Amino acid sequence: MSAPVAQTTGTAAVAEAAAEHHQGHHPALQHHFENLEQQADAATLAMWLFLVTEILLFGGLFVGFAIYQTWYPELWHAAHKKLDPVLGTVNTVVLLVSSFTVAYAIRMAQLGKQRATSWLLGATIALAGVFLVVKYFEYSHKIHEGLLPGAAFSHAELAAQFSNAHVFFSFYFLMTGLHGLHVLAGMIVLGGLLWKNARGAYSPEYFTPLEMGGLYWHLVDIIWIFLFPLFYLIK
Amino acid sequence: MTTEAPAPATAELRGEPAPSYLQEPRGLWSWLTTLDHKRIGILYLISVTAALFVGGLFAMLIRLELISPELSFFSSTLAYNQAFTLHGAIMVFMFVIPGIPAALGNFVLPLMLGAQDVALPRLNLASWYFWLAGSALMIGAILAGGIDTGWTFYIPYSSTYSREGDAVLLALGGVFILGFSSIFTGLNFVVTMHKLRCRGMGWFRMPLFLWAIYATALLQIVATPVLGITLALAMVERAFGVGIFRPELGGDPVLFQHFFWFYSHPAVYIMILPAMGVISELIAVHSHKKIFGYRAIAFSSLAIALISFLVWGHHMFTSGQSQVAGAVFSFLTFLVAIPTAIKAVNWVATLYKGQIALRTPMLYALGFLFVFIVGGLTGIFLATVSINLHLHDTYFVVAHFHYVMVGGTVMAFLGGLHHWWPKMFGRMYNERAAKLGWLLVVGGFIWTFLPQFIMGSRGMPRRYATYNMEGLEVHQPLHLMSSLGAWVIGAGMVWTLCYLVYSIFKGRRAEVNPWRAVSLEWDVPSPPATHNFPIDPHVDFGPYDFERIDEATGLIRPGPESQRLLAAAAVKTLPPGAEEENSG
Amino acid sequence: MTDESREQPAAPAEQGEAAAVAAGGMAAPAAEAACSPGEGAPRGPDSAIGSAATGGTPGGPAPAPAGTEDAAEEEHSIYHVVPGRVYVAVLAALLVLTAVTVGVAQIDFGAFNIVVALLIAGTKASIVALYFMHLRWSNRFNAIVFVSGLLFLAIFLAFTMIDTETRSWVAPEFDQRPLVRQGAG
Amino acid sequence: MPLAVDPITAFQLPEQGSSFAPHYDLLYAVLFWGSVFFFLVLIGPMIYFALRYRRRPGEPIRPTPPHLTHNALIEIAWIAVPLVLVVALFVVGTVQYIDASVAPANAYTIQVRGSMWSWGYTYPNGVESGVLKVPSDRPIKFLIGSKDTIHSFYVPAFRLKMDAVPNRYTTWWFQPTRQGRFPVYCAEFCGDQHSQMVSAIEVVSPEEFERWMAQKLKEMQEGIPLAELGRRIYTGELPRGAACLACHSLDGSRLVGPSFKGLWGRQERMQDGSTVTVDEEYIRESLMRPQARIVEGFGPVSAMQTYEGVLSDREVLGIIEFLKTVK
Repeated sequence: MSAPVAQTTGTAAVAEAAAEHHQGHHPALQHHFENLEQQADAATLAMWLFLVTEILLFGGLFVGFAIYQTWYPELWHAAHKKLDPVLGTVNTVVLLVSSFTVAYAIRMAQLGKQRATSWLLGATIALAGVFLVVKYFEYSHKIHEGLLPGAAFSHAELAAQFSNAHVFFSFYFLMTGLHGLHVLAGMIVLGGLLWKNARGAYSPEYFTPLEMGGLYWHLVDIIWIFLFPLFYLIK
Repeated sequence: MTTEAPAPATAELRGEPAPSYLQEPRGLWSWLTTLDHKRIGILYLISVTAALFVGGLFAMLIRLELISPELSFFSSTLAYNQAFTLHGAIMVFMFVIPGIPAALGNFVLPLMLGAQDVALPRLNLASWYFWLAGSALMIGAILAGGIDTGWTFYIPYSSTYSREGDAVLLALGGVFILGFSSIFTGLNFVVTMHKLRCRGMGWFRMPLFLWAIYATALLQIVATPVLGITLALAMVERAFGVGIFRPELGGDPVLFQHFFWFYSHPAVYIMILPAMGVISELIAVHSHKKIFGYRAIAFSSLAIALISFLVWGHHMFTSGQSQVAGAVFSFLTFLVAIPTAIKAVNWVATLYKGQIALRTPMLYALGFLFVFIVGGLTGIFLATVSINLHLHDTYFVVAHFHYVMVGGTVMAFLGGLHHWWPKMFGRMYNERAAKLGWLLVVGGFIWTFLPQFIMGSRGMPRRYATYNMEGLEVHQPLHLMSSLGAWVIGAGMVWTLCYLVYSIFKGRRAEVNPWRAVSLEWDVPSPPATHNFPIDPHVDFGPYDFERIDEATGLIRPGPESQRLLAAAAVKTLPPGAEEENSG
Repeated sequence: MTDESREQPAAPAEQGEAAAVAAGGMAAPAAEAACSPGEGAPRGPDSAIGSAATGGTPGGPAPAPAGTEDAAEEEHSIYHVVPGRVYVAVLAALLVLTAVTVGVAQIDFGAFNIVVALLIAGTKASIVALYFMHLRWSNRFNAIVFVSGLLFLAIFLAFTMIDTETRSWVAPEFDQRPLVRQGAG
Repeated sequence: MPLAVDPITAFQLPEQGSSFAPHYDLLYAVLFWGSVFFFLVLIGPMIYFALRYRRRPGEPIRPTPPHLTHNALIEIAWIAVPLVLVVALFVVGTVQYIDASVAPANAYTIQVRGSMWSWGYTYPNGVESGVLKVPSDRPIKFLIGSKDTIHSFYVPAFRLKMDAVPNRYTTWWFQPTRQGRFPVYCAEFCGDQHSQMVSAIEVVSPEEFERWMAQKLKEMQEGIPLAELGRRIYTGELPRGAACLACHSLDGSRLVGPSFKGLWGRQERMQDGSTVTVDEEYIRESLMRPQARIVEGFGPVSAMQTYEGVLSDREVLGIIEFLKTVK
């Protein structure tokens, strides 16, 4: 045998054998993976790497926020009082519960309880909707008061006290806005998962997409866990 | 040299050769929807080459203008400003960053790992479409009036004073999307290297190109999102004005520069690390000698990647950042010199007592060393903060980063392209034509940029459309020399494109292993079959164990485990009943 | 280059970790299933090598038979199934910590207000990551990835602040805000 | 103290014009020749090996002996040597940088203001100029700002530049080493006329600078309404010896001298018993010969010194016009 490994022995016959090799596996198994476990491992690692990119995407705003807070602590203190801590707390609780429901949904999928998974995913989406509705009321109140980012800022009281009070609200709208977009994206993702789950796409052997959707949703939750005290509770 | 694939080992394994990835499946649609990493690599190769030529065209126009101190070629300084902006933006975001990883890396990475594909083929294809979308927006920006902000998009010029507002927004959006393309590629490569290495492929059996790609991918994943948020903020500032960066709203424009360079400095290493990886391959393979200090080179890639996150402030020594930050960033910048020096010295040491074949890829590697060492040493000038006060924003900087980016990345790209060309297309290019191309590119390059060092240290600021004022006219002869050199590079590039394309149709058929290399991509047909390996390979040798080459066939001798696997595969291909399965 | 991989075929750190986790208490039934002839191990003669080389657990990568509910309750071939009560406890802890952070915000710790708030937020985030996101049972490399993301964010913040907080140290003229000062209030 | 630099390095740098330049050029020369050395150290062997160890056609591939694949000692050596060198460079470079950033206390501070696309200069006495002249006998410090976008204030002959950032100031300083004219460029891209945003620093003798400054001052004052000119002298915004407000109030309160409130046209009783109506003549006399007539209650001698030769005619008129406005 002089041919090296996997050599130009790339004959049709061998390729066929290889193809045959992959048959009889789970339909969700892609050809370049050996087994579902390897595939799920790869997907999980990819998801964590993606979450890192999300952290650094938000990170830019967190860095800007921190720098301006050290530059203008009095402004930060005066401006945060314009936010409603009750609504902030309500939204925090809503997101935490939604994180719980999505985690439980995956657990149900692991146990093969398809209907329970669907219900829990539905609950998660509903909670995300509640979050956005609360956010809508907060935003419209701020807009009404003229507590707007940058050039649009028109709150007379703060403007008289601070020459650049708008920066706080720039950060507020940018950070919660970007987070809100992520919530919206999460609702779409979870909706897709719900639809596929209802059609029986997932099983105890294969529920990787659910797990990925869950990881994403938890990250959205984690980001809010930091946004909440930074905006609503900081003195 | 034989043009035929060598005889397979056993009669059972002989049959019709599997169709190559280029042949099967057929049709344009199959290419546009392909999930095959090799095809995506080729798609990227075509795209980034197009970007290289468009960016190069703008470079030619710039050099044409600078022959004369007065405004001569362009109708206005605005037009000149748009030309250098597009040259920079297209070259950086559309060519240099995706060039080696997405084109060459996509093609060879799974092959080198002994994997059947990258871990996430769909994301891989999405990456290419994101590249297309981002590039389309850039072209849209040109059509919408052009951008004149410089590729760095510094605020407040880009947010407030640049007149073509829509074009700036389009370009920012384009770069934002190109960033996602880069993230997807990097993410894919990291997962692939972690999860899809074939049997026996330990981390220290990976070719050094893969170590470099790994370090690059980490940078792409960690740094690029910050570019995303920075550009998104720049867009918001431009469109609405939120006062985080815009000074007239109380913002800090220097903060924008921090954000921008937090990405763009690591991006410099996104550009150069894969090039270093290619050079490690080329030097070892064409010297037929184990690379000197494999681990030192591998870890220096990671060290460079890590340190690159700590040095971005050296782009800002004269920006008004604090002197404390200037000193800190200067010190950390100097540290980059150490791993870079390790690589350079180890490459030269590898040549010692090698068996060197001075073919085109090797010539490009030597050309790379020549210009890269100049680029690296002039980097020391710029890292010295007091020296930087004078040289910053002059042609010295322009020459320095062209020595690194063009001398580094473009030469490694061309070297790597020639090296893997036989594997990609199954054809040999004409060696003589290639050597002429090399001479034009390397010679033209040195000719173009060496005068710029002198102009810069003599005080010629960059991004000047005209230089007919007090103290600057004296640079005209050097500018003229630089401009002539640019045409030589241009000619070399066009010549290279011509003979390479010609070889696809008329070139001699390539052997499986024309260079006598031992990494796994040289162990499959040229060009490879659609599914890379007929059976999942097993590796029991290092990437530079050249003694594994079979003198007679030029192929890699398989180890005992591989032989067993092959035999097992062969048995399986027999018709049912011909032989009992050898159950263990 | 030495081929240390010869002794230890292609086992990078994270795979070893996966193996350790699997061996550490939850892989028993799965391993049994894998050993049963004709089932599970997908690659026939290759699987012994394959699992070691490509990230499988040594016990074999076979899917757990959907046989008994009990086994599935506690074990799974790919992911650890977390008991439901753990999730409930985690949610309760998160809600309690939310109440604590709201309550603590009423107390003034001076400069430490932000530290306290961020410590509580960090604790909550860690709980979410460890339990809801399964980092506790997942491959250790995933945790390394996540933490290094935070590390790079810290570098970003710290090194930017080296500039923004020290501008007046050497040259007082460099101070950030000579022109846009906060109003007198 | 000019430091000798070899002709090859000197060719690469513009003529020196500041005290910073010789130090700079020396470090530059060290870097340049060090780079040439290391370049040759790397490229020489590279070319030699590439030619010496060519593979002959058909030559069998030899296994690489282990001592040619790595060598810990050598590898540590080429980590350690560059490390020591770059740390030394860092120290020298940073010390020079801090020196260039921190001006001596007696530096003459000129504000530099970039705008699209010109440079403007403001001297400490309020003189604004589009031309930058500085005296050769003292350290000069620039306080650099911008009206619109980011510019960069760059003088190649001094080896110094710093960005002009809107909303804040940056700074550098230099001690002139010779008289002459040194071009100033904008080094940060700032739009259409970026390349035309040029200026020059003219380093002139102290005497010539005084003459030029007196001329500028005159030009400037002629542009200012007389009453405003007087007010500035009163407040000390235009420094002319002591500022009037130190001794004369505007609200009627008694300081060292009489209040200016309602002074114009008033009947004042003098120490010698005479009365005077405050008019142009009396004010001019009080400024030039303060002891001539002293208001009752502020004697026996006036605390005021003479402003003879300090105030120009126009400035005296300015003070008079100002006093007319103080009701």
